[in-house]
Amino acid sequence: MSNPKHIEFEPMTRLEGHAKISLDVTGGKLNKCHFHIIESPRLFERFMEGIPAEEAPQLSERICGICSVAHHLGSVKAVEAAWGVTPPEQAVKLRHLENFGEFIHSHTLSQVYLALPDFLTPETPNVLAVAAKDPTLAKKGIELRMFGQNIIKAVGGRMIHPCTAVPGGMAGPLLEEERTKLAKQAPKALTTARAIAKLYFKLAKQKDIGRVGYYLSDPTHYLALHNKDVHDIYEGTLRFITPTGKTLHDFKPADYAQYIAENAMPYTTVKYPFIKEQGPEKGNYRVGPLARLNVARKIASEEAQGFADELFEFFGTRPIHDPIAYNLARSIELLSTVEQAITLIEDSSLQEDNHRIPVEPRAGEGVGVVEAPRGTLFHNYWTNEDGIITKVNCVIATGQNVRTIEHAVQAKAQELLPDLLKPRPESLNALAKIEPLIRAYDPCISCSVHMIELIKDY
Amino acid sequence: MTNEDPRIGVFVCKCGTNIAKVVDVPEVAEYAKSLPNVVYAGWQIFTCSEEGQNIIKRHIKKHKLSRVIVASCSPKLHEPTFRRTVMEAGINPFYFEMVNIREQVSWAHMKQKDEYAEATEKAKDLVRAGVYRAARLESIGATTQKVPPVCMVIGAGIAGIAATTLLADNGYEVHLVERSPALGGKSAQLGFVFMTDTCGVCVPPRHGEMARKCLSKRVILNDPKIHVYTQTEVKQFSGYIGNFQARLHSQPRGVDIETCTLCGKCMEVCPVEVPNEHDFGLANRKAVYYPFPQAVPRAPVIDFDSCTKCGKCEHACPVNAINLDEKFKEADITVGTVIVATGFDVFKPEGLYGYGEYPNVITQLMLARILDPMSPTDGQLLRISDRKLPKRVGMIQCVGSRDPNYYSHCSRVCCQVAMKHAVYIKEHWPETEVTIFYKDIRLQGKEYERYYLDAQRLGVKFYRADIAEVEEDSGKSLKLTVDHHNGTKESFPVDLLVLSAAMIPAKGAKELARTLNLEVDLDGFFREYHLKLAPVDTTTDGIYLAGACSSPRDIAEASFMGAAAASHAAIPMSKGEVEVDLAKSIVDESLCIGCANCYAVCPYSAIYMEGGVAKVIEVACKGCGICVVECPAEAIQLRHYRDKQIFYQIEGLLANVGASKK
Amino acid sequence: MTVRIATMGMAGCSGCHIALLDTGVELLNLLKDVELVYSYPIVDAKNPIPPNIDVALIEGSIRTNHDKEMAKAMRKQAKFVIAFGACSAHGGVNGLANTFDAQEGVEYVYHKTLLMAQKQVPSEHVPQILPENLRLSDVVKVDFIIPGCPPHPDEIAQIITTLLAGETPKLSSKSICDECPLERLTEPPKQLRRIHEIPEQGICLLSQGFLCMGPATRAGCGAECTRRLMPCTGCRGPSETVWDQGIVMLDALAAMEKDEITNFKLSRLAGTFARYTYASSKLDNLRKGLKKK
Amino acid sequence: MSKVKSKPKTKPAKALAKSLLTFKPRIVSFCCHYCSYGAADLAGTSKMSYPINVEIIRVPCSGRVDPLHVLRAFKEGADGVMITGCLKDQCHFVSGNIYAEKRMQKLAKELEAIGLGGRLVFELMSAGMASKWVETASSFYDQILKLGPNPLKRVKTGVKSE
Repeated sequence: MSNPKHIEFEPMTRLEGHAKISLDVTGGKLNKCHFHIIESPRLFERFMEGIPAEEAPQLSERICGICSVAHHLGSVKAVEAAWGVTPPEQAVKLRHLENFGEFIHSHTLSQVYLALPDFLTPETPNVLAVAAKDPTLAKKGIELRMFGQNIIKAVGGRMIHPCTAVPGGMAGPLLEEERTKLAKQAPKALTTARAIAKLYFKLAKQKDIGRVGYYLSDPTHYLALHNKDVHDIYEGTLRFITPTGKTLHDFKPADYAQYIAENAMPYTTVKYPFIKEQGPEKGNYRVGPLARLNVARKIASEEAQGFADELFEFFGTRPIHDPIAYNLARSIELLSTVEQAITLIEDSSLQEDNHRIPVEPRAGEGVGVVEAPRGTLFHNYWTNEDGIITKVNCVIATGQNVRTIEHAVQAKAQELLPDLLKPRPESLNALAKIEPLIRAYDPCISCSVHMIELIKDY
Repeated sequence: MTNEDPRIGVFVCKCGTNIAKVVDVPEVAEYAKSLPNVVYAGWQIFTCSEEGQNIIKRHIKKHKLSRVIVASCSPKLHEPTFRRTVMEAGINPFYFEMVNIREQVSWAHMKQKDEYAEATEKAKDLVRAGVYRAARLESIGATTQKVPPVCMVIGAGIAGIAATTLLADNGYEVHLVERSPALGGKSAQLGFVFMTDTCGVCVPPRHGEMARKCLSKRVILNDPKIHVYTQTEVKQFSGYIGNFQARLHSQPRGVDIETCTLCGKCMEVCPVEVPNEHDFGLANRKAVYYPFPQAVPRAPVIDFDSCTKCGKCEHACPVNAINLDEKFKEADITVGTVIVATGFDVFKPEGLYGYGEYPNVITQLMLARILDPMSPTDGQLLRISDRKLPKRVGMIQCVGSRDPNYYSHCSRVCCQVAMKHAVYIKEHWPETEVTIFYKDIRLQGKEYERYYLDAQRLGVKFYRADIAEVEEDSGKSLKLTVDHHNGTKESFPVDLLVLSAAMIPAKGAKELARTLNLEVDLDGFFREYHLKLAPVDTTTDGIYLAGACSSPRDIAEASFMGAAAASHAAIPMSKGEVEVDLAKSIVDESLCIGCANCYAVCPYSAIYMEGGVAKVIEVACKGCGICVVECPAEAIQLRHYRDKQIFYQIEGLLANVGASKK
Repeated sequence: MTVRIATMGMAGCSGCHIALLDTGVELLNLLKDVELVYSYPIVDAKNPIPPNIDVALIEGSIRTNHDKEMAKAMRKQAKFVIAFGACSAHGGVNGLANTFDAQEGVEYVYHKTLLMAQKQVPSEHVPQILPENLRLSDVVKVDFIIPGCPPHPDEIAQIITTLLAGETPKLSSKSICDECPLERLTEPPKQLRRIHEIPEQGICLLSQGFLCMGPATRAGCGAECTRRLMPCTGCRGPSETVWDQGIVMLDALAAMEKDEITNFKLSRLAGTFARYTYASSKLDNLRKGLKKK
Repeated sequence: MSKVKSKPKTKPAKALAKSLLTFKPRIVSFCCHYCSYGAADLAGTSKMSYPINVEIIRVPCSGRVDPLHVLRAFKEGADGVMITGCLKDQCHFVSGNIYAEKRMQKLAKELEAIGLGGRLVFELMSAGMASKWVETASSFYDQILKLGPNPLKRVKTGVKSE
């Protein structure tokens, strides 16, 4: 049986988008293992050329249905940067709130719908089984996610692919009736978020898979947005920290192209970004919840801050490298975004009427950076004097983690190789031990892929 | 879109040899049999003949046809004929479809002798398209619209008055709208008119009476069925046959017609004197004045442009008929029909032949004023500069007419006018010599030739030439120069030069056309529905044309055209209603989103918005289908030209494309 | 007996799947007597696709050979296939890629723009891109469409309930304007406006000169965008009677003096008037025909 | 004067040259009832020849012609589409021809973009201008002859319309 064998597991399930794992085995030896992103390319950056820039927020958000808000906001920030517009204070608050809403919905999705089944109902790991086993938890989870979606709907007009962010601000204020609706749901949301955080901390300590140290933890660099050292998901400066936690670069979003370069592989449609000066190997970095906590010194809400302290205490290092910590970090962020969202919902200035200022299209280049649930997101547009887009470039959150994911997947696959080579269901059970790793990063592949198009603009 | 299965009959026509010579008619008929839904196909020699139509009827009965296709000449010619035919056989006329294989096949390709086979193929294509379309045709009914016996006549010249009196005599109510202060139009300026040599004010005839009596006896004013509006224009206009809405805007007259006793004191005391436009400034008039001696309505009129409002006349008037502060009036009227008789203006040949530059260059109309016994000159021929009798009178024809730089048309009356004046001058001042410079002499019709012969007999000189230039000498006489083809020059001295200036559309005709939504031709005359067959109709049902507003006409033509327009207008009014087929736009209100695009593009204001949806006034809709393409919700369709019907016709036409390429 | 449902994603953004989740607690009731046999975001079912599926919801357009094969495979197993969302039903925003040559685009990307050495298009076990972006009905028979980018959760819930009740669902035949609260003026707009300009409250956006696709777009979302004074971008595709969303809207503008539109590039025309339907527009069908030749 | 006779002179693309030797463009001409249809009739009445395969579909007004009709004609395999209306300011329906012109301009651009450029012509003429109709038909026919057949012919695009 020395003839080479190619095994594929497809699709990777309970994550957003299309991926598969392939093994090339010769004589029982694993000589290749790849994590393929097989999402269909959609050539966004190309067909956004020639579109009026003010339409971009509503077009580019279609890149992703889970983090559409992040794209929506990143996009509008890029246009505003290109046109030299500063949106009014109220608009900024509204956008903060909208992004909080997205974190709540997306993190809950990842925590409850996708990841949780691995730990609660390993035998039939899916949300329906969870619902059967613990209906109240499932119901609470759903309600928490809907709290997030309702925030987006209230601010953005639609739950998915919102429409209200325009260069110069937001199309409308937060209407009073919407506000009261949200205020009603808020307390319940807070308790649920707290419960989820607690649950994950519990799981991390006891359960087998998903146990700390179960997966290979690469020491990597981390990239995240921070606002004067405070954890922020809408605005601020970017920071690279080294595997040992030192600040490598603090830089303005507009300069991202000086620090980041990208790299492509023959077996995946996604691209691997890395820190330019350090090269693909040494310069590998991660983004997302864990990266944000590693980078930021403080969290803007005290209860979440408490959990964060507990987290670093528990691991005893800063930065933390263990992928499982992503789940914990995510639950902390979930809690903190709920807390912050509630403060904003109570902020009466969101009902005022200076949410939008007039703007003039003009020629320019602009970068818009926001934190998507999965990590840092870059939109970069060039416009002509009519404000028509002439060139587009985006760097998407997930891609920045794929390299590390793959590395850990390979390690685990090597370890589980004998089982993986067995016929189903044994092989699938083995696979089920690998997938939680991927889920921990909550990759959003729908986003990541369209990237193949954009390098052309470099 | 058809619920029952259509049973189509195809009748291919040889049209004698007109079609048969090029197209293999029997073959086409044979081919038609193979087409979907066709239950009968045959050919005839002359389908439009009585016999041909009977055959169609017989086959309709025999084969229970529900659709009929005739492949013959242009639908413009015989579509109505055959629609009647199928109707008589009990089929809805809109189930008839006509295929044109004469004008567009046999005749068009008659010269392409070696391609007759292809011509036959083309005939088949067109028939096939017709069959596909016919299968999707829909039965279309008709609706009726009440037409009240009220007509608005715009313009009180010869034609307008003729139409008005005729309608009134037939018992219809008429609103007669005239822009100037007096009735009579241009003919009132003509003095005596040729042929009858009667006074220009005395036309048109009415029951043999002269219009002079008619006007001065104020018959029109007294007729209870006629409402006269002088100094009045149509300001707004909307609606459709049976329901036209007009807003009439009247300038103040300043003198109350009813109370005025014509004592003339006002005119005595008025301090203002201005040139009299009726006589081209040969004399002056006061600010309060009679437009002309026999003007009707009889009362004087105040010219508020020159009036100083000194108030003398008000004091002078014994009956307080004068009101210097009178404001304009507006009246809204609803009428069933409209007759447009706005007449013409005389082209002002500024810059031509020294007109406007030299005092002794005048137009024929001005000469007519001079020669009018009622004119300030008491009919004495004289020249303007020194009011002396001219020794030599020259006349130039076709000034502005038949001239690519000005107006392309022939003004038709100039020759008669010139002839008339020449003869008149010769008869009264034999020693004055008259020379007529012409391009062509165009005298046609009864009696006109007589003038020509008289003129020649009386020694009027006719000279065929183009005048190159006109110069004035110290004695204010004029030197006309003619370039001959051989390069030599010849010059003619004259004391008075009369220009036969063109008849052109009346001032404001274009604006009126826009108000009434009528078309005008290149020269700016109103466009008749059909030059020959419907000369008094317009593209809008219920609006008719009379007189020189549609083309230059002489008095006789104007008066009988007025009569013609009147009788056309009388048809719907005497019926009391018109039948309108419903091959019009139709709105599916469940789909209409009230965007008002259709309303915005409809050229006939046949669409109005109500309750957030568009509604079509079938009577006003002309079925152009502009709105259909315009509708973003595809909520509006044009009956008989629905998208589906057109799609299937295209499909049918090209159904053999693949095949033909094998 | 339980109904076997499958969901699947092609070239799309997963938004439609999220919209499905956005039915909220309702979802649990919906899925009560349902067996979710294949649905990558929710259950761990690997290929091959399980047999005798009753209803399959397919999100996304057909962009790669892989998409095409998966669609065909799913069609084989499923009794009732639903094109789920704008991409699947009308080609979606992905369809805008049909305004240029995809192959050339991709090659450009991998040959001219890569920073790294290897200059070949990813080929090891990754799907190959198709020359066109196709809607689902271009490759397999589609039994029903749920329009929208993404579809409205209420609509999804209502349609699934109808299906489970064994009836055929129906979509609204009206247009967005039917649900839009803004007041339409009877005068068409004088000049074109772009959405960065601030509109007047309460007045129809089209009447104000914004290119709102509402009139030609199928109702059903409750006019979410126009309620926020943002013009409808037409994500729900043409309403019942509209032949072709883009061209119909374009014609409708003949009423206004909109000559600048004549100067739009195709990309902008498509991006403005057929953002979600270009791949299924009559124009693009012609073009596809041309390319086949 | 028949343009069809002059066919051999024009040498179309080498591709499928065989079939091209027998290539007779099929041209669909939308004529408005009041002007251009009359012009075409007059052309016939005065026995002026024009290419046989120019076939007329009568519409009330050029303003009734929907770009979709044109696209349909191309889909069905027309090699060219010719739309004729009344002269400016002389449209029987006042302004139908103006709208038609605007629409066709836009459509022409789009067709250009997808590679059907030059296969759509829009002309204005009065009912009396038979010679202009013949001129337009003939020169357009030659133009199509040079462009070669509609590439869509015999290709069934899998998508059904309406």
